[in-house]
Amino acid sequence: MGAISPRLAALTAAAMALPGVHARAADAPGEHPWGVDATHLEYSESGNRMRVRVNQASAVVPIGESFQLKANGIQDLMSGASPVFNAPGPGGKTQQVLTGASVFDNRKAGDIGASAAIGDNQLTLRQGWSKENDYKSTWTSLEGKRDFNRKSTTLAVGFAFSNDGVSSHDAPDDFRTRIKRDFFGGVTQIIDERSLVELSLEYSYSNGFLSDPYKLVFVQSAGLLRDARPGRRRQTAVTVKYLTYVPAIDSSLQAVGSLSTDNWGIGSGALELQWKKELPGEWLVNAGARYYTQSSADFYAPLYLTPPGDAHSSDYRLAGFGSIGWIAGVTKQLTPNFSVQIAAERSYRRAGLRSGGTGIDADNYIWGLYLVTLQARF
Amino acid sequence: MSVKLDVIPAEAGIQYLAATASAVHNAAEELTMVTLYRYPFAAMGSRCEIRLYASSEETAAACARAAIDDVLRLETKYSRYRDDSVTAAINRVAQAGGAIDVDAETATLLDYAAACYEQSDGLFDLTSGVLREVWSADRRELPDTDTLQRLLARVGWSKVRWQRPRLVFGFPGMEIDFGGVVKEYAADRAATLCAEAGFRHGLIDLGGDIKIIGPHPDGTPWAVGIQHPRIKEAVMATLDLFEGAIATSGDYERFVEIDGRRYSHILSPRTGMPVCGLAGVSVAAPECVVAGSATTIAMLMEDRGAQWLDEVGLPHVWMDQQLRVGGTYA
Amino acid sequence: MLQSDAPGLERTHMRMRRSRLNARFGIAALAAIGVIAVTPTARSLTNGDPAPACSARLLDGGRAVSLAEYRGQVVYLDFWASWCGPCRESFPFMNELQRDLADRGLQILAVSVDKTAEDARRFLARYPAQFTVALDVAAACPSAFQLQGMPSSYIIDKGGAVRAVHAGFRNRDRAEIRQQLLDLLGGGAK
Amino acid sequence: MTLAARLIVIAAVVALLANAGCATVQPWERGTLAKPVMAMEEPAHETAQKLRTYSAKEGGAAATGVGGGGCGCN
Repeated sequence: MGAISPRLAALTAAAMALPGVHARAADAPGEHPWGVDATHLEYSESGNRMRVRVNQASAVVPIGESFQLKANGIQDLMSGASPVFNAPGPGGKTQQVLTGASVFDNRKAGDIGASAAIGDNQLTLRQGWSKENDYKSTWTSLEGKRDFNRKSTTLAVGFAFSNDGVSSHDAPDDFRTRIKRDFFGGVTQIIDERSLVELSLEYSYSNGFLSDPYKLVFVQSAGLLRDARPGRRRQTAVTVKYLTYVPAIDSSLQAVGSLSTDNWGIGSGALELQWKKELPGEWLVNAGARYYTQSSADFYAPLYLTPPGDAHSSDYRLAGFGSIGWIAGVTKQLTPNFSVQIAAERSYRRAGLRSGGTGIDADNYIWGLYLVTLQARF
Repeated sequence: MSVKLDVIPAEAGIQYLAATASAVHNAAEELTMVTLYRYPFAAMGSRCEIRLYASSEETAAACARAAIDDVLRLETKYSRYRDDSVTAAINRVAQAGGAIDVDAETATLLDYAAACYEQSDGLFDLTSGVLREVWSADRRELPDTDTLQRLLARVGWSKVRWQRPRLVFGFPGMEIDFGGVVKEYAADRAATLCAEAGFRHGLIDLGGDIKIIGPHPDGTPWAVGIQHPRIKEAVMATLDLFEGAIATSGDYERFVEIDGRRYSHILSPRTGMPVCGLAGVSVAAPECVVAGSATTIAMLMEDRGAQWLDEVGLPHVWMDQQLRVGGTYA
Repeated sequence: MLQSDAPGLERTHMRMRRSRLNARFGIAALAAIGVIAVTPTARSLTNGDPAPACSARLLDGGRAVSLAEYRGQVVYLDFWASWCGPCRESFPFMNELQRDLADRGLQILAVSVDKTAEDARRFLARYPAQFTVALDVAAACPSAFQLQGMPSSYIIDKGGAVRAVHAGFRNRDRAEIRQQLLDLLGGGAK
Repeated sequence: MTLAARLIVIAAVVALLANAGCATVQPWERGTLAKPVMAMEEPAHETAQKLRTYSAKEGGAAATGVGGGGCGCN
């Protein structure tokens, strides 16, 4: 609309009074919308091992301009076999032994939280629970965020602690406890008109029963022993995320690299690269790849020829291995208030890609997941 | 600070949220594919059409039906030919002289017409319908001046007293016609009905007066062709419209031919004669009713039409009798 | 009125955690993050400053319009962009101001800093504007005004001085802005 | 110097580099950064579910925020 001349102002003002000449602008979600997210996810592993069907729903309700209440509910239905121990196989090749009967478990988890925005600061407190027949957990987290330099720098710090109880099918009421304390610091910085970088550090320590009641170890002369891991774990991790927009292809490229180390001797590294592009008609597509590698825990062995020390485990997740996988997703904004997202990831684990320690090809497998999320913002 | 809770409060919550998830999921399924639906119809003596992008035939048809009903309602309410219309009721009082109270919608239309009267130095006049008595379609020769003078005595918005909601005609023989406003007003209302029903992409076309509901789903504008005043199939200009409205007037729509000369159906309340200035003019504005009256006033301004359009400052394009084209879109 | 941000973390937050934190890790890590130097921001406009010169191109017709043209009128100068979220809420509010106060001499000038007119038009297709809209692709005006946030609006009195600055837009600002305009426009409350 | 301390030094250097390299980007120059493809925060459910899968299937920890809970997934 050009400059409003007196003539036009008079005509427009009179036209305004005519009933129904102007539609009220579509009330797209404002600054603090209330919203519901609903997700269905299917996870499965090759060799008809574990399958998980997940339903998650969350709601955010704003209170005034600076407070929000959040609620989250998750239900997992787990089924299928999972590895228990490794045993010597034909031709001297170690092979994996899985649980016989199909394990069935139903996990329910939920959390409620409140966040307050005061000026450039934001404080979020969350209290959560998780319950399945052989595992109980309650956790609490507090996170603070602050914007600096007219929102070009954001600093986040936070900590969480959880108290868990672990039992097993054969002694379902005998819960052995463990605690975990988690400290997090992160800074996001705008680098130039087209790129930002985020650096995060995390330190966590766990004490108590850290073993897995369903895992065993095979000892050549002594038969099967229970999985027994040290009662203390210290983990440190650093993650750097770099996101930049490339005008030539009208897309953004994202690289997320992380390193972690712990007192169990597991050193890990991950690198994820993603391409994201917005297509006309309010579509957003993304695709990428993820590489992961880790070394095995000091006390890990696929199986033991001689009686192991106090700490011993053959759990495939403490072995040395690497994995390479692809990521893909698409999001469509259906109306100003509704959007739907579909995401998938598939990861191929290979012992050969380990960054140290021991790992066996018997542990190689493929896991994959896809999810559909529906978002409503009003 | 850790809270031991055996009963999981989320249990009921999860069922509820899962239910909303599936309901919302189905709605999304339905909204994914958007197609263009077209609803042609006849109203106010011209070819009309409603175009709507919608995910399903039902939602589009429901909105088009509501919009068409509203256009037909206005056509009936302000028709010159029906004796049960508001125009007829007003004109019965105007014919005899006297006062009548009008409803709120008619009152705002009269306020709007009054504003147009002021902004056109008296040329946009609802009471100039009387001149039609002499300028009927089968006219073969020019009316003589004193017949025109007798008619002009019964024309003039200034001769009417308008104090909401009362309209007073000081002497008999006058006549009111909302023709210059109602069609564009109906286009605005129809677009609003669909926009407030959640439609983001589509347009309303009432005989060339177009009101945009929103651009195509991929964000590209509607290309609107303006008819060439002299060559039927040709286009004088094409405009890209994301929003707002465009209206067109010209001497080519309905005219009378007398000894080889073309006389437009637009009559000047000052001379009683058909206007002779611009051959065609189109104006764009946020509201169709403003665009429409701007084109009518530009025609009424005859050779000062182009200059008046510059004063108003709305985007426009015109062609004069020598087929020269001008305006911001030229 | 927005002050430039003080550097450094909330003191209380740090003390509560240090006691229980593994000292060697906590301090070093957060020091590493804390070292982000806070870049000093140029002094932003405050009440009474004369409004800097600013001109932009009208979205329709393309004529250049400058702030000086409106000397003698109360001006509500708003900087917006199609990519700015809160602008969606400020446009209906500016339409209200236009309807209620235009005939009392208020002049609204909404300057977009979009890189192309096309982006601005697409926004206007969804959020119609019944006030004057202009485009400043080179962003000369925003740098002259040293904007603190997006959107930012400036209330300029008849003498051309800035009387109020609003960085960002929240629904609760509406009453305050309307009152500031009424005070400058004078005459009875509308 | 233990591995943890060495990690922190790397982090400090990266933080310094990150800051030194950036020109101030004015609020009105953030059109590109406001594009949907430039959102640092990924969709909440996708992030939560992927992180849970990584922590259940991998021994390393990823420092991407304070997520509570966990599960006895085996």
